[in-house]
Amino acid sequence: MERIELTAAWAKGQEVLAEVTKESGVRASKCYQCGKCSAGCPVAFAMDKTPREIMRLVQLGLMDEALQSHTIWLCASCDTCSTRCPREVDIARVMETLRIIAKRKGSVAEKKMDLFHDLFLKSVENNGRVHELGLILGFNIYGMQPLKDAHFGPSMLLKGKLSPLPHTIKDNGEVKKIFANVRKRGGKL
Amino acid sequence: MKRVGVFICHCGTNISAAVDCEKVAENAKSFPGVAYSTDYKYMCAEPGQELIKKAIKEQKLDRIVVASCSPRMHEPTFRRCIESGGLNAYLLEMANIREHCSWVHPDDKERATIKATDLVKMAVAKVMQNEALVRSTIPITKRALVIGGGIAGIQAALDIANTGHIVDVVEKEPSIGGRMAQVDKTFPTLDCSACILTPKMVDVANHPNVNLITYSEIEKVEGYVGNFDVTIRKKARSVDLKACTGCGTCIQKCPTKVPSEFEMEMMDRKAIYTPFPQAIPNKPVIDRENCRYFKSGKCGVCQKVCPTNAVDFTQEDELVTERYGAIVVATGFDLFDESVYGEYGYGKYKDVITGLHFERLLNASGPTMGKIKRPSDGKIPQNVVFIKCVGSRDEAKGKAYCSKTCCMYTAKHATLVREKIKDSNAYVFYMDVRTPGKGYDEFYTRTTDQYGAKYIRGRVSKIYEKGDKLIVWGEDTLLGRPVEIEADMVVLATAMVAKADAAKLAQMVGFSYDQNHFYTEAHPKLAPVETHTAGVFLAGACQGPKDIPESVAQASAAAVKVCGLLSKEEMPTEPIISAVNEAICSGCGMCVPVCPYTAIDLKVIQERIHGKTVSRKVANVNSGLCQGCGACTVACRSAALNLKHFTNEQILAEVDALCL
Amino acid sequence: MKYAYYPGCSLSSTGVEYDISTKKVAKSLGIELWEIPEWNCCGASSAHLTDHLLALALPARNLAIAEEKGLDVAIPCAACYARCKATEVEVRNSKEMQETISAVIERQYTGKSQARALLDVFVNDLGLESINTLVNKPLKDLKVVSYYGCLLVRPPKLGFDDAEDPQSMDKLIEALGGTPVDWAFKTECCGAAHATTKSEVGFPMIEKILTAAKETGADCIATACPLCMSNLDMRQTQVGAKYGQNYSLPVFYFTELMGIALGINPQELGISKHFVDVSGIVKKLNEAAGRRDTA
Amino acid sequence: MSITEMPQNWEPKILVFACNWCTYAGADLAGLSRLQYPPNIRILRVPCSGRVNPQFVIRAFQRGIDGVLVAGCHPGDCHYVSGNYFTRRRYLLMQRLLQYVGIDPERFQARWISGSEGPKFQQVVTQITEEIRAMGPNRKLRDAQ
Ligand SMILES: Cc1cc2nc3c(=O)[nH]c(=O)nc-3n(C[C@H](O)[C@H](O)[C@H](O)COP(=O)(O)OP(=O)(O)OC[C@H]3O[C@@H](n4cnc5c(N)ncnc54)[C@H](O)[C@@H]3O)c2cc1C
Ligand SMILES: Cc1cc2nc3c(=O)[nH]c(=O)nc-3n(C[C@H](O)[C@H](O)[C@H](O)COP(=O)(O)OP(=O)(O)OC[C@H]3O[C@@H](n4cnc5c(N)ncnc54)[C@H](O)[C@@H]3O)c2cc1C
Ligand code: SF4
Ligand code: SF4
Ligand code: SF4
Ligand code: SF4
Ligand code: SF4
Ligand code: SF4
Ligand code: SF4
Ligand code: SF4
Repeated sequence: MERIELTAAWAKGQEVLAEVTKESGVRASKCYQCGKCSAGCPVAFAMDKTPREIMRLVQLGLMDEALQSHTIWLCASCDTCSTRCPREVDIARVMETLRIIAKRKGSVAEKKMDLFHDLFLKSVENNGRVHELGLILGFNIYGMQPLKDAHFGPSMLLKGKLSPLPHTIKDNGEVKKIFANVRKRGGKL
Repeated sequence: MKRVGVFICHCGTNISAAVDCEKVAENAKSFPGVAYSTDYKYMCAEPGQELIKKAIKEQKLDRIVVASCSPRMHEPTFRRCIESGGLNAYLLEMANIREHCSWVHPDDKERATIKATDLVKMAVAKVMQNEALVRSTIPITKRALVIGGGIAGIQAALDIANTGHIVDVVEKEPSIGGRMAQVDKTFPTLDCSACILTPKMVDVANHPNVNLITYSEIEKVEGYVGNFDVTIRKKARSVDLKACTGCGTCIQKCPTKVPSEFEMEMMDRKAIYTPFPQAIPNKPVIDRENCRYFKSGKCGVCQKVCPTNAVDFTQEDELVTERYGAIVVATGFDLFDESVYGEYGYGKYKDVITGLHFERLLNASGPTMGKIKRPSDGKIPQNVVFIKCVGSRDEAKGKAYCSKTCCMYTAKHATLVREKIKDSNAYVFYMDVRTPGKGYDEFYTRTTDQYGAKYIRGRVSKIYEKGDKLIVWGEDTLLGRPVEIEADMVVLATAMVAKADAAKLAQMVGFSYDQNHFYTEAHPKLAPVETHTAGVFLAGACQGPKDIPESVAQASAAAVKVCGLLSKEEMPTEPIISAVNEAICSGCGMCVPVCPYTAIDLKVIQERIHGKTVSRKVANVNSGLCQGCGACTVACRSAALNLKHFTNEQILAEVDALCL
Repeated sequence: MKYAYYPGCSLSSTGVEYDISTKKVAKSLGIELWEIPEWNCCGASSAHLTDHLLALALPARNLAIAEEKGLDVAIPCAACYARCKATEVEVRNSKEMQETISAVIERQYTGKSQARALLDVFVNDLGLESINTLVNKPLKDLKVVSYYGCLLVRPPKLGFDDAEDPQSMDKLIEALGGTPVDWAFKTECCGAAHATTKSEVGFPMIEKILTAAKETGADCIATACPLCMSNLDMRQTQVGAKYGQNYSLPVFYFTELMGIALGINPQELGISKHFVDVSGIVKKLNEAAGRRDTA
Repeated sequence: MSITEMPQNWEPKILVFACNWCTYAGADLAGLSRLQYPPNIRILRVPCSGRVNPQFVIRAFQRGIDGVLVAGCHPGDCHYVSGNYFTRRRYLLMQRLLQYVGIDPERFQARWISGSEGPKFQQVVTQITEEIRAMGPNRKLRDAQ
């Protein structure tokens, strides 16, 4: 295994670490590496690093490794970890912040997931609400898996669960403005 | 006319190398009040002291300034010196011209001399206002009180009694013994707890100097060091201790069963009971809340069968007041209420238990006769999981501190699982293994090396039942992988916490406790058994999590402190204390909460004003409690409080002397 | 009793029956729901992964509209509820955030109007006793495991129920005459966040929950979230096929069970829209009711 | 008075109220360790920093002292449990009061120096001496007399 040169890594990670600390409001040093978060995380089985290991990377300032991990994308935001952490570390919030920063830096390990969220928000911005059929179709087309979940389509339409037309709110100006205002304040949407 | 004598010391060359001592002595002659001033090579040496004594006599000096080393070094010396020269010891002031002057300014003799002159000037100004103070004495009641009859209380009582002093031990429960009585074997040697505790319990019970007052609680504490007046409530036992022979017939015949607290409710006891077989006193008590006679007036079987007529339903609580010279508090600990861990299902899953439950399962006279069996179905567990730091080191749900004993007792439990159950597995989830102590780490190492317990570094996140198994989810943080164990039983090493009524007792006796309600020692390193309240000492786990060796050591230390106090007939009191000028005290009470020793209260005085008697409130300083910090003097807006020897006037005189 | 009502996007598509049953049940319980006009998507699973401010602003608009009306907001969807609650708390606790958010949404929101989970409203505002007195078709002999999902009672500081072993839905089932069955997976996450994007990750999570529910011997699952519903109901056969299981475990919204117990015709509640057949259960309940009627 | 009128060879005079248990002992230790510092301070021994009445400080400034330092045990280490806690609270009040009467509040300082912190004692008094020296002599109240 490659040896990490810690002093250099620490210096290099400072800027991003400061961002994470500021935006998440979580001081990584609080974590005492007990692993209770990972032990209860329902998605840990699929992760490349356990949530505790993400906290460790952040503690040591190894930010590139944290930002490039699949873990931060696989996290389901279920809050199990934050609920049980004995040191009151809001790990779910750290995951969230790391995702936001990864996106900002363009180092996204799970491109497809990221695509989905973009489409989702586009749908919200355009229609005020999410158009599920449009979203799923769009996602599957952009995501190069046109037939995924297609078998649900017909029965969903029949059951009145999917509407072929988007639900929109009459005057979507307000929602569009919210997006615009967030962008004005530096939000990268 | 006040006549001050000033004595400047050279300390060989320690002072004179940097300070022109003759010049300082010369300068001092011009200070107001100075009648005599001189310098000498070694003031503290025999001839130096003689010089002072002679000058007192010949120059008719009535107060003295010695300018030399730090008063922290020689103030007692010179106080004794002027006392033997015929002056009151408190008519001395010292100017520190060595540590605070010559040694720190070796290269600037001119300014060091100016500074030394200033310091002497300040001391002279102060000593002009000094008053003779007398050390008074208070008599000491030669009887000690120990509150709590666990191992710490027992040890303290024995040590005090062995020096010939009388000790009363007040124990809340029907028997002494405390938690140690519930523990089966003790680390690090694995000797049987009862085998080492029972003899001590018997010794303390039979000691001619010890009075055991069991099933009793402290009701009120008044007074202070040397003379505490303590009111004790002796709860109605419903059994006459003198008449009862402890034959146990009543217990056998009593029809009422109640879950036994001692057995962690895994076994029943009767309504008339002794908590455990080796209880001391080994005589029963009636639990009135559950006894049929007290609930419905019917039954009375125990009374009928008692051959000595010892059962007495009419007994009432009795209040007795006794005076003690010193108090040892040894009230021990409780266990953390782990039911806050919903994710561990404590209380929901029968086979998730605490370490203390496990001790009872190990014990030959416990609910399973010493066979480790599951509480749910009595099966012998093959896979036992231990979880450490439950409630400890957990700010979110428990306590931030480490409970100190659980790493060791969990190692003990894991060892015993492997020893007692063939082909069993003991898994221990831990965050750290903390085993500082003689033989402790070796014990832990044996647990893994010799007994093959499997230690997994990580905290458990969830336990749930699946069929008759308990599924335990953890992370092996050393591997970085989530792990799962199918367990038959889970033992939680729950935190040691302060007794529920710890704060109440501390307030009653009058000493302080920390945010976790453990009692606060006077100094964490150098006064670990004293409290801030003179005459009150601490022993055992009431001061913080502790194992048996530490509790015993602390108990013996507290006993020495008590004996030191009781070995004297009377106690000198320091005269540097606060005093109230009742004439100008407005009775506002601002000073009362400021005093860290609760030495001030308000009293009512009668006065005759214009021929009429009026009563009003004024502050009153308890000279036994005041330690002379002076905080109250600053709180008083009327300047009615003043600290003797450091009066407002004295300090202002020093300030003026320096500035003008 | 009057509340603003925020159905959220799912309730107009995959979760229509939740919307239908909520409205019917509220009506028969005498609770007035004022649907927030022109409500917008709260951004649920995506906004908070993209921008924190956006994640707060989207729900804030709906809350602000309710606040103008002086109403608390009843929210059926657990995911929407979690986002709205987070917004409410953050705005209420910080003057600065309150100003920022109000500027972004160009409406005033102070955090006064509270986000309330629909379950919380029914159980704690209306009360179990009141509900119980209105039951005329008790869920006799129906063994139900309550599935709260991961978001409804977390984080613990904000929740209306115990975060590890919540009880409100269980107690509600009991009040409806049913038999709540205790289990350990009440709050285990079903992976709804990954349903569309990475369903292979979601499958084992769903499998765990369905298996645990099946093992308790329960007749059905009750849920309070349209995302959980999709995962447990719509994907049940798919997951079963993958793990060689035939769960046949009907999943209900708790509002549907309430509706049935209150005597509303099950068909009117939209239960035919489920993927896993529920007719067996409806039949069983009808028979029990019939027995009682004839007895 | 302007700086140009500053008396020649002026040296600041600084009064230090030192608690008997910590700072006084710290100063003793500085001496024992022969740690040098400017000879401008004069130590006045009090049992506890909590004994220092704001009146004393005002009086010193009135009489022309250039700086005052109150020093005691670290918070939590007070020999008398809580005395320095009062000192802490009074410190801020005092600074405000001084400002009110026209004295640079920086002339008044409070510090925690334990019995084992000889070097800290040296460092603190050196620093304060230099700071006060930079401020020049305190004339305000003395002139007003
Ligand atoms: C599961 C477990 C296993 C352990 N195993 C070991 C071991 O193997 N080796 C080891 O060294 N240590 C062990 N310990 C630690 C050991 O139990 C303690 O160190 C020891 O009991 C402390 O003694 P104590 O006298 O201070 O307190 P306690 O044993 O708690 O005794 C306090 C006594 O004071 C009484 N009391 C309380 N309040 C009042 C009141 N207000 N008025 C009058 N009386 C009062 C109580 O009733 C009790 O009798 C273990 C602890 C636990 C929890
Ligand atoms: C690096 C270090 C840092 C530490 N820091 C801390 C800390 O921060 N806090 C803390 O609580 N503890 C600390 N300790 C521990 C602390 O030093 C010890 O607890 C303490 O010194 C023990 O005191 P003692 O009197 O038992 O032994 P010692 O300090 O060793 O004193 C024993 C004395 O006996 C004398 N002696 C030895 N043999 C004989 C003989 N045959 N005849 C006559 N005299 C003899 C020795 O010369 C010595 O003076 C530290 C220890 C170390 C090594
Ligand atoms: S539970 Fe908390 S303290 Fe433990 S490893 Fe996870 S983040 Fe760190
Ligand atoms: S919030 Fe994310 S990291 Fe935390 S337990 Fe849930 S899935 Fe795992
Ligand atoms: S009195 Fe102090 S300064 Fe003088 S000789 Fe003795 S030790 Fe030295
Ligand atoms: S009360 Fe009577 S019967 Fe009971 S133990 Fe005592 S002597 Fe025996
Ligand atoms: S009177 Fe009470 S204690 Fe006595 S035998 Fe009856 S129930 Fe037991
Ligand atoms: S002693 Fe060990 S088990 Fe107990 S709290 Fe401390 S570290 Fe945890
Ligand atoms: S001097 Fe200190 S101890 Fe004495 S009464 Fe005043 S505040 Fe209390
Ligand atoms: S001594 Fe001072 S503070 Fe205390 S009651 Fe009297 S006037 Fe008030």
